[in-house]
Amino acid sequence: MNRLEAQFDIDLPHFRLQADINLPGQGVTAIFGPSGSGKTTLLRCLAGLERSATGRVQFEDVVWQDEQQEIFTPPHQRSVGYVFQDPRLFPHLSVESNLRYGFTRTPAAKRYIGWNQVIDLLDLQPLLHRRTHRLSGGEQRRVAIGRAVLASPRLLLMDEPLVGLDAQRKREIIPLIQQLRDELHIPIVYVTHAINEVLQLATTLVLMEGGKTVASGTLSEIFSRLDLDQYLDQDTIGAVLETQIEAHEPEFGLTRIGFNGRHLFVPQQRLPVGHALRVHVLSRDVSIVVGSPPRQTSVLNVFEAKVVEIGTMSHDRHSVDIKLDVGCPLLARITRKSVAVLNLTPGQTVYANVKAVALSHDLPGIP
Amino acid sequence: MNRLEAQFDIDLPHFRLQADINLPGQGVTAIFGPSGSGKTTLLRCLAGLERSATGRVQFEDVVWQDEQQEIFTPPHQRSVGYVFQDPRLFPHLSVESNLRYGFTRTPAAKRYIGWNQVIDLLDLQPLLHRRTHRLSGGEQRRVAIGRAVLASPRLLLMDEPLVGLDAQRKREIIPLIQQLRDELHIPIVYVTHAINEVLQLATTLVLMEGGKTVASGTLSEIFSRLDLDQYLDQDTIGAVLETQIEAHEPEFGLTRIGFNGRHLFVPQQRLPVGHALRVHVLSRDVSIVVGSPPRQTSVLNVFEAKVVEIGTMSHDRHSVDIKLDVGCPLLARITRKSVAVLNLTPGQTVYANVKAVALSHDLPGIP
Amino acid sequence: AAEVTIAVASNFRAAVEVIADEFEARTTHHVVISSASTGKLYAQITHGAPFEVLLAADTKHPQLLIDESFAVKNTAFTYAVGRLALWTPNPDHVIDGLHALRRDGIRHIAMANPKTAPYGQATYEVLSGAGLWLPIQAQIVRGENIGQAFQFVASGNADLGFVALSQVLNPRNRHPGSRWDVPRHLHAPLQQAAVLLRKGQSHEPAKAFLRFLREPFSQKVIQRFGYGLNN
Amino acid sequence: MIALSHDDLQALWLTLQLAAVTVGVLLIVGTPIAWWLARTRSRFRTVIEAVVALPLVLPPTVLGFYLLITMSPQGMIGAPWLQFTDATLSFSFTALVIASTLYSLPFVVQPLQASFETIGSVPLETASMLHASPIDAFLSVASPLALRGYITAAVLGFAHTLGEFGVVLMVGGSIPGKTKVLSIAIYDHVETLDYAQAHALSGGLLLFSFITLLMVYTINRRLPIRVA
Amino acid sequence: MIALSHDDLQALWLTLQLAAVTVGVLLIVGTPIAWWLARTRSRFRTVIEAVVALPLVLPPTVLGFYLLITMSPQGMIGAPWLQFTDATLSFSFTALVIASTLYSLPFVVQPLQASFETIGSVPLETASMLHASPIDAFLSVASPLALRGYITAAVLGFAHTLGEFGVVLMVGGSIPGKTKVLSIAIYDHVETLDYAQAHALSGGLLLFSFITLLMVYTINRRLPIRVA
Ligand SMILES: Nc1ncnc2c1ncn2[C@@H]1O[C@H](COP(=O)(O)OP(=O)(O)OP(=O)(O)O)[C@@H](O)[C@H]1O
Ligand SMILES: Nc1ncnc2c1ncn2[C@@H]1O[C@H](COP(=O)(O)OP(=O)(O)OP(=O)(O)O)[C@@H](O)[C@H]1O
Ligand SMILES: [Mg+2]
Ligand SMILES: [Mg+2]
Repeated sequence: MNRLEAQFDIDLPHFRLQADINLPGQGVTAIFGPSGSGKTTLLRCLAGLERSATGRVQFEDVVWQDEQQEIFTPPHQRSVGYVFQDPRLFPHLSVESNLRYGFTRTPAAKRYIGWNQVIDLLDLQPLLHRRTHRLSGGEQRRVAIGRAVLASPRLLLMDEPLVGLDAQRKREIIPLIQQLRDELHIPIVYVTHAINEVLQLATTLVLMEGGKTVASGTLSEIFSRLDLDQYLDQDTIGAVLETQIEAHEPEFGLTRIGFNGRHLFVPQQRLPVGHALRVHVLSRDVSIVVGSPPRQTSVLNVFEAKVVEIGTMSHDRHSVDIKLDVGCPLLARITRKSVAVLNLTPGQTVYANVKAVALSHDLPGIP
Repeated sequence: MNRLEAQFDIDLPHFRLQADINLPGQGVTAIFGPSGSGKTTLLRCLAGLERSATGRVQFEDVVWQDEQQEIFTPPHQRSVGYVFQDPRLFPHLSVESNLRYGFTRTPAAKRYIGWNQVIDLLDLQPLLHRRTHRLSGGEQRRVAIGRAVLASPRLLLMDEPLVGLDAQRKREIIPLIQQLRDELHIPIVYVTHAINEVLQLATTLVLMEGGKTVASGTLSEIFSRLDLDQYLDQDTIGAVLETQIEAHEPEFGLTRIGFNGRHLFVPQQRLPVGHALRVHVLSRDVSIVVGSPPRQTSVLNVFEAKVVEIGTMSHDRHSVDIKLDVGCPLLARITRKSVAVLNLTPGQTVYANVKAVALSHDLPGIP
Repeated sequence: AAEVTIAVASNFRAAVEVIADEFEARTTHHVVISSASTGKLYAQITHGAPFEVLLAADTKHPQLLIDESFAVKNTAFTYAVGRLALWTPNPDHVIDGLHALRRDGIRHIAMANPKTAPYGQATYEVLSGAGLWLPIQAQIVRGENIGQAFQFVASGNADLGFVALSQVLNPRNRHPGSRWDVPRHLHAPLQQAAVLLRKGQSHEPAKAFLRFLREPFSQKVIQRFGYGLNN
Repeated sequence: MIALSHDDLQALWLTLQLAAVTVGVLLIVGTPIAWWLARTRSRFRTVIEAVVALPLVLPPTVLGFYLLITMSPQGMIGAPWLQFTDATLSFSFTALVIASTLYSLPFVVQPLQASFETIGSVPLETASMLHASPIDAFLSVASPLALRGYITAAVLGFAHTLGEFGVVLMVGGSIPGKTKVLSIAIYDHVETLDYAQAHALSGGLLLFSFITLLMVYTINRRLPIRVA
Repeated sequence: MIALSHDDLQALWLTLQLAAVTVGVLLIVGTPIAWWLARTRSRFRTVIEAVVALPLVLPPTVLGFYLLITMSPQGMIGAPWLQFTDATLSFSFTALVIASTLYSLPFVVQPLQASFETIGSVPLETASMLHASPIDAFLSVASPLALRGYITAAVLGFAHTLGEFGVVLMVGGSIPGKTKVLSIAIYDHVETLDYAQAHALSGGLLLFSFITLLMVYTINRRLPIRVA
């Protein structure tokens, strides 16, 4: 029931957006697609900032827009938060006044996040009394994120919010977004080009190309597609596995998860045993051993696997992705030389080494 | 001789920049540091856009600024190209006119790059007749890069130029920057938070913190420092090795390189045999095998190594970096569990598995 | 004490201020003076201006107002007769008649606009009567009213000009300079008429002011300011 | 310095009142017009833009003459005004305000419109994403960002009203204490050759205006509100 | 419509010339002043800002009176002028241009200054990184971005010069064909109760101005140059 549904068909000079999305009413939906594919335009349509002749948006039970019935809720009544692609701070207000702008306009009863909480998480205290126009690029971004969040929106649109931030800052801010997602259950539509943000945050993925929403679904649905290659950084291709928590090993900071009778060690999760967990295994983190399984290796996760398909050459011209079957698909990236040396052929039985530190992603159950 | 030397001490409200840099007159210098550390301010000082009471800049043989001698070359006479942190396209000009702005103002004899070349590389043809203010974020950035490059600057300052671009675009644009660096020998000062851009482009690294240039040097000098951790993405920590080209294996798209009597396979390089090459081996790409060396693995690069030091826990609480000695330092990231299972101790002999696809970085010889 | 609102042609303002002061002193009535060109005052009166008495610079406008019943019949009378003078503030520059206009080195001759100002009309009559109108055309500069014509000359921009004698004789004029009083017969008389307006019809003080205008005190003032009386 | 006569003091006081009220009315009336012109896509936009600038084109006395006709007890505005207020509109302070407002309107509308156009829709969009209604966004974002335009508008409107003469003379009838403003007083002094008093009044007016403008500009510079 | 007399036609032609020349001079003179005011950090900035607005404050005829004194053969400007050109400055077309320029200067300086301030230094910095000298950057970036300000300035300056009357009357001496502009002609008709001719001329002036303004605004809207 609680969903965000939208259809748009809007004809701009040089560009036409034809989007049809149907997203869960919670969790983070990552909008992913090449530059100029219409991600920002889609967000603007959702916010009501761009109006199309044939458009429909329904959020939860409320129809925000239905041009056929001449329904159009103006943007400010939608209670949408928007972190724009450029920071857009108000130049006439101090940093603090920028942050307070939406905060004071939210009735106290509707606030779900506290002032101090946001200021602390985004480390905004030192900036509060500054003028905005001389802030550094990253500082402006943090203020923009804080300002949007402090308005306690019921739907949060974020357009590449972490761009231009250093790794340390990103690590600090991502938990804030996770908290909005998991504890406050605020649905977030999140545009990014960074797959690791997708992996850490997204529950759903929408792929855009040339103004069209070409695919949408859960991470594992989308990630098993072969044609994703072009959108993704080569370093971020991999398989998504559906697993269950089997045991915790707090002494090592690990959690054992199982899938299809196999086990994987991942960084410790705060989920109870038996809980479902999806993980993403990058193909670059998987290597192949032929013959007997390796012993005494620092790699914790070794599976017997069947070679399913040897991919075509990747763009770097020296490695290929091998599709393995470990009860479900798993991808391994190896050099073409290794393919030759190991004499790999489809059907062959091999061992897959998965480095335990592969990026993982927890996906709380979604209806 | 051909160097870029600069000293600044500039006191802004809330911020003081105290920079002292001495960079090679060619190659890419990456400026790296947390948000708000003064990277942009440093670039502005170099360009002459910010003037400090005690400042000195010398580029090649020309003193651009020496406040003690009251020398100050105005910005437009420095022949500096600047890709600003925000795109800053001229709103009253079409995309084409924006691109032509600097191009037509460069005497034909001083142009070192052709119109078509830049337009093609940045794929700007479809945008040429567009107005600028409705371009997408990524499109604006491409135009900004093209505009700066088309002015054939003798020194190029780039402030996070690839931010907001999708992986595909980045892959297309990086060769342009490499070409400026390697073929046209244009010195580039490059601000970024993305370590993989540093690895692919930079020859020199300047670390900034709190307005100070805290370290500068070649990549391998800086990367062997232990205190870098805080600035870097955990996924990008690793060792830098000094190697030599030993042989090419074009059939597999590989090049064999040697260091300290060991060999490594890396993606094929366009350098002659015998040429020096530095490579960066991410600790996350190195695993450890104890006992007999693994055979029949897809991992091409296996070395005997000595455990030197077992690092402290990394921020993710479940893995540690192991410092190995393979004639030179090498880092391997493994789980704490593996440390226990393998019973690793300093001095122990192990085998290091290096996935061949580890990011590599070619560094043409610098005087 | 009551208030009398009088509208006065600009050229007579200086004189009327003196007269009004005395009137106020004698009657304790308060006189409110508005001044503008006669043409403007006419337009204002015909569009509801609260004036009770008009002291015009001509006789035409008061008559028009009577005809259109904005003024009370049989109350119009000539309270002053303007005199025209050819004047220069430069005392060394002796003016001895119209041929002073033809002297060498004269760049500009000032006069009032013949269309809008009675003094301009009179000047035109003098010049064309003497056959000088066309010959000196190129040197003539026109003030919109006689006040401006005077300023052109007083400021030295015009070498000499036809001004009102009242301006030259105005006690505040510190440049007696040299002048030639244009003989009355060279132009139609510059009669300035006063009239009681409809708004002052039943206002005794307004009528009293008109009467006071004919009393010896006023007549003396009028003469002192260089106007003739209608005898 | 020459002491100001009672008449002149009255004129001064009236002028200040008129300038203050007129600037106030101008900003209140000019803001919605400028806002509409800046944001509409209506075909009538250019027509209204041209109409707003028109009062300027006529010589003040001529404009004053037409206004006089309109505001007279038989006039298009004057007649209904008389009916409702039982007072004639022409030759009243209100008439002066109306006339000055009309005459100075372009000086207020044009800078405001230019400011609003320069601000564009981005800050307003941003405000709308922070619960601000359009009016709220106008008050809290657009109008402070247009401060430079408001300063220009107020200064031009104020100065022009101080110096205005022809229209006010025509419509007001220069009645001391009621419609005789300083500019008319100065003019009268010049006409009666009372140059000393005219110089004194002009000098005073210039000095006062200078100080006022200086204050406005100094405050403007000190204010942290500056787009750029 | 009543046919225009030869006199009126002459006045019309002269007025157009005056308005065109004045607007040209205003833009040329106003640009550097506005530019300096927008960019300087000098302490004198606010003083100059206030001084520029001052001519507005005086009633036109009074300003004209002071100008007349300055331009007289004995005056501060008139005397040297006479010496160099062997012609008196007052009552000449040049005098009209000087007077109109001075009087309309604030209408040009203020909108331009506001535009330049709004543009800020960012586009100029950007241009300087593309080999553009400050003057080049001004011409190729700042001035097109300030187009809105230029339009406002030109429209206000043009309209105000058309309608200007008091100053021009005073300084020009209303010499037909030389300094008698349309506003004086209309005024004369009104003064002499020749209302029909006054209406005709006013109507013509309004219509002409309206069409001119409409054209300016329409072209402005069509131009792709718009900040925001
Ligand atoms: N109002 C508009 N009028 C005309 N064209 C527009 C408009 N808005 C967007 N566009 C065009 O539509 C295309 C999609 O733009 P959009 O900003 O949605 O892309 P994006 O997916 O967000 O790209 P990026 O990742 O680079 O930000 C672009 O080519 C852009 O130039
Ligand atoms: N002109 C200025 N006046 C005052 N403070 C300034 C000025 N310019 C920069 N600062 C401040 O100096 C600090 C450094 O800014 P700078 O833009 O150089 O950072 P940065 O390293 O580029 O950061 P980021 O990665 O976020 O872009 C910031 O705190 C910024 O607010
Ligand atoms: Mg976008
Ligand atoms: Mg920066």
